[in-house]
Amino acid sequence: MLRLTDVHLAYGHVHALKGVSLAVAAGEIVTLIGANGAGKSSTLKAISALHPLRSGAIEFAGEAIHALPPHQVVARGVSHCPEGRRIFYDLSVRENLLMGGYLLGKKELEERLAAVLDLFPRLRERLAQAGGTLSGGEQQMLAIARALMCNPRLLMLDEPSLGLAPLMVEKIFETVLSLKKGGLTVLLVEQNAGAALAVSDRAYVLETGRVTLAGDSASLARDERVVKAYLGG
Amino acid sequence: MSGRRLTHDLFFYLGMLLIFLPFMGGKVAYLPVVFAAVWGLGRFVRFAGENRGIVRFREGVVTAVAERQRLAIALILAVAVGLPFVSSNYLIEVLTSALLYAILASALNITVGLTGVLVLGFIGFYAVGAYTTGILTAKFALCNFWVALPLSGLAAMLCGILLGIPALRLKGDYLAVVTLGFGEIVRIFLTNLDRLTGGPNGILGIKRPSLGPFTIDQPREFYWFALAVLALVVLAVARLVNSRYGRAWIAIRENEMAAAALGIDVFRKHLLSFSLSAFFAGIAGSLFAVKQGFISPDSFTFYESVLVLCMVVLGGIGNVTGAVTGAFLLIVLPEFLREFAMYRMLVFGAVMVAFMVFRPHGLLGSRLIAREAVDREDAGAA
Amino acid sequence: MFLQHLLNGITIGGSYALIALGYTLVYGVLKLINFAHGEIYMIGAYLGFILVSLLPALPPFFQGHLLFFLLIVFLVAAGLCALYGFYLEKVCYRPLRQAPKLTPLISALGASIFFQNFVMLTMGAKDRIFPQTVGMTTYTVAGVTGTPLQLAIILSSVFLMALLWWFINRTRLGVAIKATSTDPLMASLLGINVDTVISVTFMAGSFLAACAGVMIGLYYGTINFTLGYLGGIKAFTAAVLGGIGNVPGAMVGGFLLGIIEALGAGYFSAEYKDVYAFFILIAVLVLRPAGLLGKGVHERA
Amino acid sequence: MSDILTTDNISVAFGGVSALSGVSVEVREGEILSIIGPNGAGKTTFFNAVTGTFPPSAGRVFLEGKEITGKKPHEVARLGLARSFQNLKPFAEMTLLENVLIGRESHAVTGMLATLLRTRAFAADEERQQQKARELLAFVGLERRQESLARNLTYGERKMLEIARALALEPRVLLLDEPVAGMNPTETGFVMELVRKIRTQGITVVMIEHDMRMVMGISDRIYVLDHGELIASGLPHEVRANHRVIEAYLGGGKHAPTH
Repeated sequence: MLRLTDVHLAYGHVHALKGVSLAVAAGEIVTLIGANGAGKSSTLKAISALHPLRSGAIEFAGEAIHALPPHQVVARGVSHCPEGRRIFYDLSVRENLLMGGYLLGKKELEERLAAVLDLFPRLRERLAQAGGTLSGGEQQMLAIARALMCNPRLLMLDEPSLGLAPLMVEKIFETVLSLKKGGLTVLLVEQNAGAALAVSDRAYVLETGRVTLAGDSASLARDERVVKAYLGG
Repeated sequence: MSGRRLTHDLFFYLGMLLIFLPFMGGKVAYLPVVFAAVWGLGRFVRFAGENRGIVRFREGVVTAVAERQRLAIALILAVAVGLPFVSSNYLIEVLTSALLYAILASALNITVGLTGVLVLGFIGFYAVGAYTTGILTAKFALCNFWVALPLSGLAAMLCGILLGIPALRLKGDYLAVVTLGFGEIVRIFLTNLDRLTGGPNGILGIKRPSLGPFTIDQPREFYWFALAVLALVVLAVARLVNSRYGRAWIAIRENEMAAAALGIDVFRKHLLSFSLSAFFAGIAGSLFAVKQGFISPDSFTFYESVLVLCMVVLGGIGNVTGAVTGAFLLIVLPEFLREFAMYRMLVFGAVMVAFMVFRPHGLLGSRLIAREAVDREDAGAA
Repeated sequence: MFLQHLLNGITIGGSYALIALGYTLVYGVLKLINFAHGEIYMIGAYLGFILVSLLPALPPFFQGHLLFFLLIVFLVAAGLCALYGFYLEKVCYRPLRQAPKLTPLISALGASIFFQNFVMLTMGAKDRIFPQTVGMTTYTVAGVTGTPLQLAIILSSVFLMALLWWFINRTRLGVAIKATSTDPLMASLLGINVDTVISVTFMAGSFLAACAGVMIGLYYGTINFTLGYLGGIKAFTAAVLGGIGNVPGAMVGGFLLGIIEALGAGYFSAEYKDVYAFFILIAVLVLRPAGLLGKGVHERA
Repeated sequence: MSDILTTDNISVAFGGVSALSGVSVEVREGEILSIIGPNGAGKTTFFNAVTGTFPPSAGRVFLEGKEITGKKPHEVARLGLARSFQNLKPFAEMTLLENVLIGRESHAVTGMLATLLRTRAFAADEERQQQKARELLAFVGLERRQESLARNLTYGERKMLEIARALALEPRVLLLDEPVAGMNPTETGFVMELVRKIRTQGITVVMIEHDMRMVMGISDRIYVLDHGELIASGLPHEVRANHRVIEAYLGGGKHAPTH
């Protein structure tokens, strides 16, 4: 469904991606793991066209998307829930969600809103509240809910567990699993490699802007190098 | 070029035609010519931007000049000293006023370029300096120029401190507005405090200074005098930049919180840069008063503040030589446009926009650009 | 006497508020002071002048329906000015999104100089007198003298502000403006075309400024190409007074500034009229650095 | 060992929301003390309150027995309390050497006049500070990049630069806010070694950290914050066994942080 071919990306002099190639098939959860600065978030940014590529190609559902502006990438069905949640603090929960469905038609939007709220009943109680007044866990839920509003085919989650209490982390990953059951494809970036490998089908390990390891999650979780570097064995 | 782009451009210019139409009356015929020129320029610049050879050439020049700094400075100074021998009196007057603006721009560069504090009413300090000299030497004839000169600087500095103490607690754009307010307040007071300032008519008969048997009377002599002052100011600013003061200022510009956590008294360092700027501006004002022999509030409008700010930005923010270059460009260039007479300012405005769009880092580039060029070579060697 | 000054202050304050909204909206989405905004206001006034001058040449129907005619004048002038705003952003600001902070400021000042001289060259440097359209009959109620025009100006300012409020709180595009103000990057990740939102913001601000320009033209009767400078600075002051980036703040700031000026000029001295505004501004900022309605500056951990 | 830094019931509230309530800690001279707790527990707020970045709304702070409550951040820094930031804040447009020299500012002695006249005292002082700055860069392993611009550093290098810069103050106490967040195990090991070396120079270290191996490996004592309150303190093994801590932070779930 998604294919990156030899993607290079640089911020000024910092060469963040040095030839990343990876693929995500429809309906699977794929995790990117790696240390900070390894290029995980940069990969997601490249896919959602937040930063122009130096070279390489990104294909989504058979179409090259790397030359499109970000909003058109979203229109193709790629939703990116970035690190740090980035809730619109001054907007109400409802307005936050409506912004998530910015590209939908009026009727479609109402339907989608109802569907997403069914997934996150907590948010229904807080529709009128300003986004900034939610707790950390609720904000993360809102961020995911907002990213789902556009009815994406591929959901990219950047560090959804960051800074959350263990219970909350579990909840988030359960949600991700249930989304997969609903047929959504998920590309996950996580520091919390253990938890991420537990829910995902396949994973890529990134180091200094390159893919150094790839495989199905179960065998990666047993791989000596991964255990040593990311699972703290 | 794709057809879509062409349609886009067509609509773009048709829309522009539409908005200018109500003002143009019968003169619409000029516009397509102007548009064609703008379009062509845009294409050229896009080509130049994409052409890596041109970029590399520019970096090469920056590095080369940076390496031979002393030589470059000596050369420029020699030319500057020699210039009056081959210029008309009129040109010398223009150059002298460019020198004064260069002092102002260098002074403003301390706050805007180094500390990152946007000052929009800078001309207020210049006005204070000019009026101090005017009042002391001409209006009440209390002392001669050589006493008035430092006093003018100090008076402006005092204003800077008085304004800075409350204002510098503000951040960014809020501070900018307060300084803008200061500039306006100064001008309005100058206009209305008739007995002290002569009101709208200003102060007349300010004499050029004398030093022992010499008077600095001729345009040429005054030019040299102004040049000497400018050289001193630039030297002082350059030395401050390359010292713990300059470093602290830049640190504050980059991140106040981190600077404070490292023991830098942000407020005092701000105040220091602010009052130093004001001091140099006051000195420039004093020179302006004796150069003109006549001052009135009309010389100290918001437009002048903007002009000085443009010099700093045009030359390259935070770049000591950039400020001086910017000043000469903005004063001397419009003189060449004199033939266009009434269209001069129109063209000037358009050029300013074009310049920023095509050279956002200023003519000489900021301090950063020069260093990036060097750092890139390091990275290449490593 | 007090009520009289208050009325005059509110009339003027309404137009300050309308211009201030333009500064505040743009500041919200781009974190940039649009210094050419004052010129847009001036151009609005001139467009109003040009259109009103057409009246004698128009079919008698318009002379008979003056209000209708003025409505058209407003719409056309404001519509054209919205285009000016669009072009201003597109030419002077859009290429500079990634540039150092002061660069767009300089290009704005360049645009400002350009517009001023353009209007001066085409319309002349002298004051232009607005043709008498609305009758100058005055009414005196409880010692306060006012004209129907004054009332109309106040009502239209309030109406336009209500319109803006509706736009940014009740329409999807409006909420997108708010969202883009908080976090443009996130907005683009949700499929919002940030460039469009920014263009719309400039157009909305310019629309309001043009309305203010036409109103001021009708109110004072004379306009000049330098009008934008002081008007712009005052309105900007009003925006900062209320807390820049804050929409209700700009409205409050505008009215407040108008009233302060009118009272100051009425009770103290008219020569220093422009100074009061700045002194109040400095005082407010020193006591409440983020403006009257602005939020405190806090770093999000 | 005597207490070098103590807080007495400090509280911080942002717009009615309490971020820190009644926290009292005693930091002993020469120790390595860690503060742990879930995100949002108030750890960084605690640093901000102690260093005067956002002064506490109640309570008092003492450094070496002297009260420093409500002092400005730069005054606190000059009194010997240095800190690093969680979100990195190097001066991006300055070289590494200049970054560290900023930290030397409070030790520089040349005045304005000497600077303008470039006196011999100026040159000597400048040389002295640069020497010290170079030593510090070598200490954190960045000596070869001293002329690079800070903006061109990698993430890990920036963290090192922050530490070198804070050390330039010659502090008595060093506060480190998540020094190894986002680092790989090799880099973490290097930082652990570095923190130990800093302690041998007689500098007390207080750090906020999530990396349990780091925390358990080098801390003498640990404080645990949750929802703005101190819920536990003690030696590493005591804290690890404390059931409140497990509940609030360490967690027993299958998705608990494992690194």
